Amino acid sequence: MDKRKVKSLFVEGPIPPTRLSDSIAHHEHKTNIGAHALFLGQVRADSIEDQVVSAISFTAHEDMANQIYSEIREEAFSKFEMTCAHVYHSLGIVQTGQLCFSVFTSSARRKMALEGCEFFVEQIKARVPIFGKEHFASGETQWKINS
Amino acid sequence: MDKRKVKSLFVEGPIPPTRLSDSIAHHEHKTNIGAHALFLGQVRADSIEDQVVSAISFTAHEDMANQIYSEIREEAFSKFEMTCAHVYHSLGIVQTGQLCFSVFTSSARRKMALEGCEFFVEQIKARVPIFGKEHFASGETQWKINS
Amino acid sequence: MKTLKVKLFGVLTEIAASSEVELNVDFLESIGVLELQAELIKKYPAMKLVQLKIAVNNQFVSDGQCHEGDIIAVMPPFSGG
Amino acid sequence: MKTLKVKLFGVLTEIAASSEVELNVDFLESIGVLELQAELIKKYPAMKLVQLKIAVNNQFVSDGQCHEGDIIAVMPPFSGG
Repeated sequence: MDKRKVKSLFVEGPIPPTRLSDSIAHHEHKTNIGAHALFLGQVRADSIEDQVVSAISFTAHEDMANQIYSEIREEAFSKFEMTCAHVYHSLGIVQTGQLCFSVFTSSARRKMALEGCEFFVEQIKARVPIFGKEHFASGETQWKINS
Repeated sequence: MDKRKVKSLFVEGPIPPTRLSDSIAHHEHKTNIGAHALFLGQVRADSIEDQVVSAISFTAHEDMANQIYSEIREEAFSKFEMTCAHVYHSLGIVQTGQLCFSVFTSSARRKMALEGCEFFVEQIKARVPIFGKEHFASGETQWKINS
Repeated sequence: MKTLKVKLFGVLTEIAASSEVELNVDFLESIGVLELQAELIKKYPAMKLVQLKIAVNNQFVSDGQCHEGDIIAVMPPFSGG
Repeated sequence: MKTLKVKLFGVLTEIAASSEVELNVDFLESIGVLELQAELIKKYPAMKLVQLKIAVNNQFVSDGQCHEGDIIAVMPPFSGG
Protein backbone atom coordinates (compact mmCIF):
# COMPACT_ATOMS: atom_id res chain seq x y z
CA MET A 1 0.00 0.00 0.00
CA ASP A 2 1.39 3.37 -0.94
CA LYS A 3 1.24 5.49 2.17
CA ARG A 4 1.12 8.61 0.03
CA LYS A 5 -1.89 7.77 -2.12
CA VAL A 6 -4.52 10.48 -2.22
CA LYS A 7 -7.04 9.91 0.54
CA SER A 8 -10.18 11.76 1.47
CA LEU A 9 -10.06 13.52 4.79
CA PHE A 10 -13.82 13.35 5.28
CA VAL A 11 -16.32 10.97 6.79
CA GLU A 12 -20.05 11.62 7.01
CA GLY A 13 -21.16 12.17 10.61
CA PRO A 14 -19.27 11.21 13.78
CA ILE A 15 -16.18 8.97 13.76
CA PRO A 16 -17.08 5.69 15.53
CA PRO A 17 -14.58 4.63 18.26
CA THR A 18 -14.57 1.10 16.80
CA ARG A 19 -13.09 2.52 13.63
CA LEU A 20 -10.03 3.43 15.69
CA SER A 21 -9.62 0.07 17.43
CA ASP A 22 -10.06 -1.70 14.09
CA SER A 23 -7.38 0.58 12.71
CA ILE A 24 -5.05 -0.24 15.63
CA ALA A 25 -5.71 -3.97 15.29
CA HIS A 26 -4.89 -3.82 11.56
CA HIS A 27 -1.40 -2.63 12.41
CA GLU A 28 -0.57 -5.80 14.34
CA HIS A 29 1.12 -7.38 11.30
CA LYS A 30 3.28 -4.29 10.77
CA THR A 31 6.01 -5.39 13.14
CA ASN A 32 8.35 -2.56 12.14
CA ILE A 33 6.08 -0.23 14.13
CA GLY A 34 7.07 0.60 17.70
CA ALA A 35 4.70 3.43 18.54
CA HIS A 36 1.31 4.84 17.64
CA ALA A 37 0.06 8.31 18.52
CA LEU A 38 -3.61 9.28 18.31
CA PHE A 39 -5.42 12.54 18.66
CA LEU A 40 -9.20 12.63 18.90
CA GLY A 41 -11.31 15.76 18.79
CA GLN A 42 -14.62 15.41 20.64
CA VAL A 43 -17.51 17.89 20.41
CA ARG A 44 -17.62 19.72 23.71
CA ALA A 45 -20.78 21.00 25.44
CA ASP A 46 -19.43 24.54 25.59
CA SER A 47 -21.46 27.17 27.39
CA ILE A 48 -21.83 30.34 25.35
CA GLU A 49 -23.86 33.15 26.89
CA ASP A 50 -26.11 30.84 28.95
CA GLN A 51 -26.66 28.44 26.09
CA VAL A 52 -25.06 25.01 25.87
CA VAL A 53 -23.76 23.53 22.61
CA SER A 54 -25.59 20.30 21.73
CA ALA A 55 -23.96 19.57 18.37
CA ILE A 56 -21.68 20.99 15.69
CA SER A 57 -22.37 20.69 11.98
CA PHE A 58 -19.36 20.79 9.70
CA THR A 59 -19.11 21.91 6.10
CA ALA A 60 -16.01 22.34 3.98
CA HIS A 61 -14.63 23.40 0.66
CA GLU A 62 -14.14 19.73 0.01
CA ASP A 63 -11.95 19.86 -3.09
CA MET A 64 -9.55 22.38 -1.61
CA ALA A 65 -9.64 20.65 1.77
CA ASN A 66 -8.56 17.33 0.28
CA GLN A 67 -5.92 19.02 -1.83
CA ILE A 68 -4.47 20.87 1.16
CA TYR A 69 -4.70 17.72 3.30
CA SER A 70 -2.69 15.93 0.65
CA GLU A 71 -0.02 18.67 0.81
CA ILE A 72 0.05 18.39 4.61
CA ARG A 73 0.56 14.59 4.27
CA GLU A 74 3.50 15.16 1.94
CA GLU A 75 5.05 17.60 4.39
CA ALA A 76 4.40 15.29 7.36
CA PHE A 77 6.02 12.27 5.71
CA SER A 78 9.04 14.31 4.68
CA LYS A 79 9.49 15.81 8.16
CA PHE A 80 8.73 12.76 10.33
CA GLU A 81 9.75 9.15 9.80
CA MET A 82 6.34 7.49 9.91
CA THR A 83 5.15 4.18 8.54
CA CYS A 84 1.58 5.41 8.11
CA ALA A 85 -0.95 8.06 9.04
CA HIS A 86 -4.74 7.93 9.08
CA VAL A 87 -6.60 11.21 9.40
CA TYR A 88 -10.35 11.81 9.40
CA HIS A 89 -12.63 14.79 9.87
CA SER A 90 -16.41 14.72 10.07
CA LEU A 91 -18.82 16.49 7.76
CA GLY A 92 -22.44 17.02 8.80
CA ILE A 93 -23.85 16.82 12.31
CA VAL A 94 -21.78 15.57 15.25
CA GLN A 95 -23.41 15.54 18.69
CA THR A 96 -21.59 16.56 21.88
CA GLY A 97 -19.53 13.65 23.19
CA GLN A 98 -19.01 12.27 19.69
CA LEU A 99 -15.72 12.39 17.78
CA CYS A 100 -15.29 14.81 14.86
CA PHE A 101 -11.53 14.65 14.18
CA SER A 102 -9.00 11.84 14.43
CA VAL A 103 -5.30 11.63 13.66
CA PHE A 104 -3.49 8.30 13.95
CA THR A 105 0.23 8.09 13.20
CA SER A 106 2.61 5.15 13.47
CA SER A 107 6.38 4.94 13.50
CA ALA A 108 9.29 2.78 14.57
CA ARG A 109 10.12 5.45 17.16
CA ARG A 110 7.85 7.19 19.64
CA LYS A 111 9.17 10.72 19.02
CA MET A 112 8.31 10.55 15.33
CA ALA A 113 4.79 9.20 15.99
CA LEU A 114 4.07 11.87 18.64
CA GLU A 115 5.52 14.78 16.67
CA GLY A 116 3.90 13.65 13.42
CA CYS A 117 0.52 13.41 15.14
CA GLU A 118 0.78 16.89 16.61
CA PHE A 119 1.90 18.27 13.23
CA PHE A 120 -1.23 16.91 11.53
CA VAL A 121 -3.49 18.27 14.28
CA GLU A 122 -2.08 21.79 14.15
CA GLN A 123 -1.76 22.00 10.36
CA ILE A 124 -5.24 20.68 9.66
CA LYS A 125 -6.82 23.08 12.13
CA ALA A 126 -4.89 26.00 10.68
CA ARG A 127 -4.88 25.33 6.94
CA VAL A 128 -7.87 23.20 5.92
CA PRO A 129 -11.08 25.04 4.92
CA ILE A 130 -13.58 23.43 7.30
CA PHE A 131 -16.37 25.40 8.94
CA GLY A 132 -18.15 24.42 12.14
CA LYS A 133 -21.55 25.70 13.22
CA GLU A 134 -22.57 25.27 16.83
CA HIS A 135 -26.14 24.17 17.51
CA PHE A 136 -27.81 24.98 20.82
CA ALA A 137 -30.62 23.07 22.48
CA SER A 138 -32.91 26.06 21.78
CA GLY A 139 -32.47 25.50 18.06
CA GLU A 140 -30.33 28.59 17.67
CA THR A 141 -26.98 28.34 15.92
CA GLN A 142 -23.72 30.20 15.88
CA TRP A 143 -20.64 29.84 13.68
CA LYS A 144 -17.73 28.35 15.58
CA ILE A 145 -14.59 30.42 16.07
CA ASN A 146 -11.37 28.50 16.72
CA SER A 147 -9.30 29.84 19.60
CA MET B 1 -15.06 9.10 40.24
CA ASP B 2 -11.92 10.52 41.75
CA LYS B 3 -9.43 10.88 38.93
CA ARG B 4 -6.60 10.69 41.43
CA LYS B 5 -7.43 7.40 43.11
CA VAL B 6 -4.55 4.94 43.23
CA LYS B 7 -4.58 2.77 40.15
CA SER B 8 -2.38 -0.11 39.10
CA LEU B 9 -0.24 0.52 36.09
CA PHE B 10 -0.07 -3.14 35.12
CA VAL B 11 -2.06 -5.54 33.02
CA GLU B 12 -1.11 -9.17 32.46
CA GLY B 13 -0.04 -9.80 28.85
CA PRO B 14 -0.73 -7.56 25.83
CA ILE B 15 -3.18 -4.63 25.92
CA PRO B 16 -6.15 -5.49 23.64
CA PRO B 17 -7.06 -2.73 21.12
CA THR B 18 -10.72 -3.13 22.10
CA ARG B 19 -9.81 -1.97 25.59
CA LEU B 20 -8.91 1.37 24.04
CA SER B 21 -12.04 1.81 21.94
CA ASP B 22 -14.16 0.84 24.95
CA SER B 23 -12.29 3.45 26.92
CA ILE B 24 -12.91 6.07 24.21
CA ALA B 25 -16.61 5.14 23.99
CA HIS B 26 -16.95 5.47 27.78
CA HIS B 27 -15.95 9.12 27.52
CA GLU B 28 -18.91 9.99 25.32
CA HIS B 29 -20.97 11.18 28.31
CA LYS B 30 -18.13 13.43 29.50
CA THR B 31 -19.15 16.36 27.37
CA ASN B 32 -16.65 18.72 28.99
CA ILE B 33 -13.93 16.88 27.06
CA GLY B 34 -12.75 18.38 23.78
CA ALA B 35 -9.68 16.30 23.03
CA HIS B 36 -8.14 12.91 23.69
CA ALA B 37 -4.49 12.00 23.12
CA LEU B 38 -3.28 8.42 23.01
CA PHE B 39 0.13 6.86 22.87
CA LEU B 40 0.52 3.16 22.19
CA GLY B 41 3.78 1.23 22.44
CA GLN B 42 3.90 -1.82 20.18
CA VAL B 43 6.53 -4.58 20.38
CA ARG B 44 8.77 -4.15 17.36
CA ALA B 45 10.48 -6.97 15.45
CA ASP B 46 13.91 -5.42 15.91
CA SER B 47 16.90 -7.03 14.24
CA ILE B 48 19.82 -7.45 16.61
CA GLU B 49 22.94 -9.11 15.23
CA ASP B 50 21.08 -11.20 12.64
CA GLN B 51 18.38 -12.25 15.09
CA VAL B 52 14.84 -10.91 15.04
CA VAL B 53 12.89 -10.13 18.20
CA SER B 54 9.71 -12.26 18.42
CA ALA B 55 8.46 -11.11 21.84
CA ILE B 56 9.35 -9.12 24.93
CA SER B 57 8.66 -10.30 28.45
CA PHE B 58 8.25 -7.61 31.08
CA THR B 59 8.90 -7.78 34.80
CA ALA B 60 8.83 -4.94 37.31
CA HIS B 61 9.38 -3.95 40.89
CA GLU B 62 5.61 -3.75 41.10
CA ASP B 63 5.20 -1.98 44.44
CA MET B 64 7.70 0.72 43.59
CA ALA B 65 6.42 0.97 40.04
CA ASN B 66 2.86 1.67 41.19
CA GLN B 67 4.08 4.09 43.82
CA ILE B 68 6.17 6.04 41.29
CA TYR B 69 3.34 5.89 38.75
CA SER B 70 1.09 7.44 41.38
CA GLU B 71 3.63 10.26 41.89
CA ILE B 72 3.80 10.81 38.12
CA ARG B 73 -0.03 11.05 38.01
CA GLU B 74 0.02 13.69 40.75
CA GLU B 75 2.63 15.68 38.83
CA ALA B 76 0.76 15.28 35.53
CA PHE B 77 -2.56 16.50 36.96
CA SER B 78 -0.89 19.48 38.60
CA LYS B 79 0.98 20.45 35.43
CA PHE B 80 -1.71 19.81 32.81
CA GLU B 81 -5.44 20.52 32.98
CA MET B 82 -6.80 17.06 32.24
CA THR B 83 -10.17 15.51 33.02
CA CYS B 84 -8.74 12.00 33.19
CA ALA B 85 -5.81 9.77 32.30
CA HIS B 86 -5.65 6.01 31.78
CA VAL B 87 -2.22 4.42 31.67
CA TYR B 88 -1.35 0.74 31.29
CA HIS B 89 1.83 -1.28 30.94
CA SER B 90 2.07 -5.00 30.28
CA LEU B 91 3.71 -7.59 32.49
CA GLY B 92 4.65 -10.99 31.10
CA ILE B 93 4.97 -11.95 27.46
CA VAL B 94 3.94 -9.59 24.65
CA GLN B 95 4.46 -10.77 21.05
CA THR B 96 5.72 -8.49 18.26
CA GLY B 97 2.84 -6.47 16.85
CA GLN B 98 1.01 -6.47 20.17
CA LEU B 99 0.64 -3.46 22.46
CA CYS B 100 2.66 -3.27 25.71
CA PHE B 101 2.13 0.34 26.81
CA SER B 102 -0.81 2.73 26.51
CA VAL B 103 -1.38 6.28 27.68
CA PHE B 104 -4.79 7.90 27.20
CA THR B 105 -5.36 11.48 28.35
CA SER B 106 -8.42 13.69 27.99
CA SER B 107 -8.90 17.41 28.39
CA ALA B 108 -11.13 20.30 27.41
CA ARG B 109 -8.23 21.60 25.30
CA ARG B 110 -6.04 19.78 22.80
CA LYS B 111 -2.71 21.21 24.03
CA MET B 112 -3.28 19.88 27.54
CA ALA B 113 -4.26 16.41 26.31
CA LEU B 114 -1.26 16.19 23.95
CA GLU B 115 1.28 17.55 26.44
CA GLY B 116 -0.10 15.46 29.30
CA CYS B 117 0.12 12.33 27.18
CA GLU B 118 3.73 12.97 26.21
CA PHE B 119 4.61 13.73 29.85
CA PHE B 120 3.27 10.33 30.97
CA VAL B 121 5.12 8.53 28.16
CA GLU B 122 8.49 10.11 28.91
CA GLN B 123 8.23 9.97 32.71
CA ILE B 124 7.09 6.35 32.81
CA LYS B 125 9.89 5.24 30.50
CA ALA B 126 12.47 7.14 32.55
CA ARG B 127 11.33 6.60 36.14
CA VAL B 128 9.31 3.40 36.51
CA PRO B 129 11.26 0.20 37.33
CA ILE B 130 10.14 -2.06 34.49
CA PHE B 131 12.51 -4.51 32.80
CA GLY B 132 12.05 -5.89 29.29
CA LYS B 133 13.70 -9.04 28.00
CA GLU B 134 13.80 -9.59 24.26
CA HIS B 135 13.07 -13.10 23.01
CA PHE B 136 14.41 -14.26 19.65
CA ALA B 137 12.92 -16.95 17.45
CA SER B 138 15.96 -19.15 18.23
CA GLY B 139 14.93 -19.23 21.88
CA GLU B 140 17.79 -16.96 22.92
CA THR B 141 17.06 -13.90 25.01
CA GLN B 142 18.66 -10.56 25.69
CA TRP B 143 17.80 -7.84 28.19
CA LYS B 144 16.33 -4.79 26.48
CA ILE B 145 18.22 -1.50 26.67
CA ASN B 146 16.17 1.66 26.15
CA SER B 147 17.70 4.11 23.71
CA MET C 1 -20.25 44.41 -17.56
CA LYS C 2 -19.15 40.88 -16.80
CA THR C 3 -20.57 38.30 -14.39
CA LEU C 4 -18.35 36.44 -11.90
CA LYS C 5 -19.68 33.47 -9.99
CA VAL C 6 -18.50 33.39 -6.38
CA LYS C 7 -18.87 30.36 -4.08
CA LEU C 8 -19.39 31.19 -0.42
CA PHE C 9 -18.71 29.16 2.73
CA GLY C 10 -19.53 29.14 6.44
CA VAL C 11 -21.07 32.30 7.85
CA LEU C 12 -20.85 33.97 4.41
CA THR C 13 -23.59 31.67 3.10
CA GLU C 14 -25.90 33.07 5.77
CA ILE C 15 -24.94 36.67 5.10
CA ALA C 16 -25.71 36.22 1.40
CA ALA C 17 -28.50 33.67 2.05
CA SER C 18 -26.87 31.56 -0.65
CA SER C 19 -23.84 29.37 -1.25
CA GLU C 20 -23.17 30.93 -4.64
CA VAL C 21 -23.66 34.49 -5.77
CA GLU C 22 -23.11 36.38 -9.00
CA LEU C 23 -21.24 39.65 -9.07
CA ASN C 24 -21.68 42.01 -11.99
CA VAL C 25 -18.46 43.91 -12.42
CA ASP C 26 -16.87 45.99 -15.09
CA PHE C 27 -13.39 44.98 -16.25
CA LEU C 28 -11.48 44.24 -19.43
CA GLU C 29 -9.03 41.32 -19.18
CA SER C 30 -9.05 40.71 -15.44
CA ILE C 31 -9.95 42.17 -12.07
CA GLY C 32 -7.80 42.28 -8.93
CA VAL C 33 -8.95 40.05 -6.08
CA LEU C 34 -8.92 43.01 -3.68
CA GLU C 35 -11.23 44.87 -6.02
CA LEU C 36 -13.44 41.80 -6.20
CA GLN C 37 -13.51 41.67 -2.41
CA ALA C 38 -14.55 45.34 -2.29
CA GLU C 39 -17.41 44.60 -4.73
CA LEU C 40 -18.55 41.71 -2.55
CA ILE C 41 -18.54 43.85 0.57
CA LYS C 42 -20.42 46.59 -1.28
CA LYS C 43 -23.16 44.07 -2.04
CA TYR C 44 -23.04 42.36 1.42
CA PRO C 45 -21.80 44.94 3.95
CA ALA C 46 -21.84 42.43 6.85
CA MET C 47 -18.93 40.63 5.17
CA LYS C 48 -16.76 43.57 6.16
CA LEU C 49 -16.75 42.13 9.69
CA VAL C 50 -15.31 38.82 8.51
CA GLN C 51 -11.67 38.16 7.70
CA LEU C 52 -12.10 36.88 4.15
CA LYS C 53 -9.91 34.34 2.37
CA ILE C 54 -10.19 34.18 -1.40
CA ALA C 55 -9.29 31.24 -3.63
CA VAL C 56 -9.03 31.48 -7.40
CA ASN C 57 -9.16 28.13 -9.19
CA ASN C 58 -8.66 26.32 -5.87
CA GLN C 59 -5.56 28.29 -4.85
CA PHE C 60 -5.61 30.82 -2.03
CA VAL C 61 -4.44 34.21 -3.19
CA SER C 62 -3.81 37.38 -1.21
CA ASP C 63 -3.38 39.45 -4.32
CA GLY C 64 -3.46 38.71 -8.03
CA GLN C 65 -6.14 38.77 -10.72
CA CYS C 66 -9.28 36.86 -11.61
CA HIS C 67 -10.60 36.34 -15.10
CA GLU C 68 -14.05 35.59 -16.40
CA GLY C 69 -14.74 31.87 -15.96
CA ASP C 70 -12.34 31.46 -13.03
CA ILE C 71 -13.62 29.46 -10.08
CA ILE C 72 -13.78 31.94 -7.23
CA ALA C 73 -14.37 30.90 -3.62
CA VAL C 74 -14.61 33.22 -0.63
CA MET C 75 -14.26 31.81 2.89
CA PRO C 76 -14.33 33.01 6.50
CA PRO C 77 -11.66 31.83 9.00
CA PHE C 78 -11.49 28.03 9.31
CA SER C 79 -12.96 26.32 12.32
CA GLY C 80 -12.41 22.60 11.86
CA GLY C 81 -10.97 20.18 14.39
CA MET D 1 28.37 -10.75 60.86
CA LYS D 2 24.86 -9.76 59.78
CA THR D 3 22.72 -10.98 56.90
CA LEU D 4 21.03 -8.57 54.48
CA LYS D 5 18.40 -9.81 52.05
CA VAL D 6 18.69 -8.16 48.64
CA LYS D 7 15.99 -8.39 45.95
CA LEU D 8 17.29 -8.36 42.39
CA PHE D 9 15.63 -7.40 39.11
CA GLY D 10 16.14 -7.74 35.35
CA VAL D 11 19.55 -8.89 34.19
CA LEU D 12 20.76 -9.02 37.81
CA THR D 13 18.52 -12.04 38.49
CA GLU D 14 20.41 -13.88 35.74
CA ILE D 15 23.84 -12.84 36.99
CA ALA D 16 22.98 -14.10 40.48
CA ALA D 17 20.75 -16.93 39.16
CA SER D 18 18.19 -15.81 41.74
CA SER D 19 15.73 -12.99 42.41
CA GLU D 20 16.80 -12.68 46.02
CA VAL D 21 20.25 -13.13 47.57
CA GLU D 22 21.66 -12.90 51.05
CA LEU D 23 24.76 -10.86 51.76
CA ASN D 24 26.76 -11.55 54.88
CA VAL D 25 28.33 -8.32 55.94
CA ASP D 26 29.96 -6.97 59.04
CA PHE D 27 28.56 -3.73 60.48
CA LEU D 28 27.29 -2.30 63.75
CA GLU D 29 24.25 -0.02 63.40
CA SER D 30 24.12 0.41 59.68
CA ILE D 31 26.06 0.05 56.44
CA GLY D 32 26.38 2.60 53.62
CA VAL D 33 24.62 1.72 50.40
CA LEU D 34 27.81 2.23 48.43
CA GLU D 35 29.56 -0.26 50.68
CA LEU D 36 26.66 -2.66 50.20
CA GLN D 37 26.99 -2.23 46.44
CA ALA D 38 30.71 -3.03 46.69
CA GLU D 39 29.91 -6.22 48.63
CA LEU D 40 27.38 -7.23 45.97
CA ILE D 41 29.91 -6.68 43.18
CA LYS D 42 32.51 -8.64 45.11
CA LYS D 43 30.13 -11.60 45.19
CA TYR D 44 28.86 -11.11 41.59
CA PRO D 45 31.63 -9.39 39.60
CA ALA D 46 29.51 -9.20 36.42
CA MET D 47 27.30 -6.64 38.19
CA LYS D 48 30.18 -4.19 37.87
CA LEU D 49 29.18 -3.81 34.21
CA VAL D 50 25.66 -2.73 35.12
CA GLN D 51 24.62 0.74 36.26
CA LEU D 52 22.95 -0.23 39.54
CA LYS D 53 20.06 1.57 41.22
CA ILE D 54 19.46 0.78 44.88
CA ALA D 55 16.21 1.21 46.78
CA VAL D 56 15.95 0.98 50.57
CA ASN D 57 12.41 0.44 51.86
CA ASN D 58 11.02 1.26 48.42
CA GLN D 59 12.87 4.58 48.05
CA PHE D 60 15.71 5.02 45.61
CA VAL D 61 18.86 6.24 47.33
CA SER D 62 22.17 7.29 45.87
CA ASP D 63 23.83 7.43 49.26
CA GLY D 64 22.63 6.81 52.82
CA GLN D 65 22.56 3.83 55.13
CA CYS D 66 20.78 0.47 55.37
CA HIS D 67 19.94 -1.32 58.57
CA GLU D 68 19.29 -4.95 59.33
CA GLY D 69 15.72 -5.78 58.34
CA ASP D 70 15.50 -3.04 55.68
CA ILE D 71 13.96 -4.03 52.38
CA ILE D 72 16.78 -3.67 49.88
CA ALA D 73 16.25 -3.85 46.11
CA VAL D 74 18.93 -3.56 43.45
CA MET D 75 17.95 -2.83 39.86
CA PRO D 76 19.57 -2.35 36.45
CA PRO D 77 18.52 0.55 34.15
CA PHE D 78 14.79 0.52 33.38
CA SER D 79 13.57 -0.60 29.99
CA GLY D 80 9.80 -0.34 30.02
CA GLY D 81 7.60 1.26 27.39
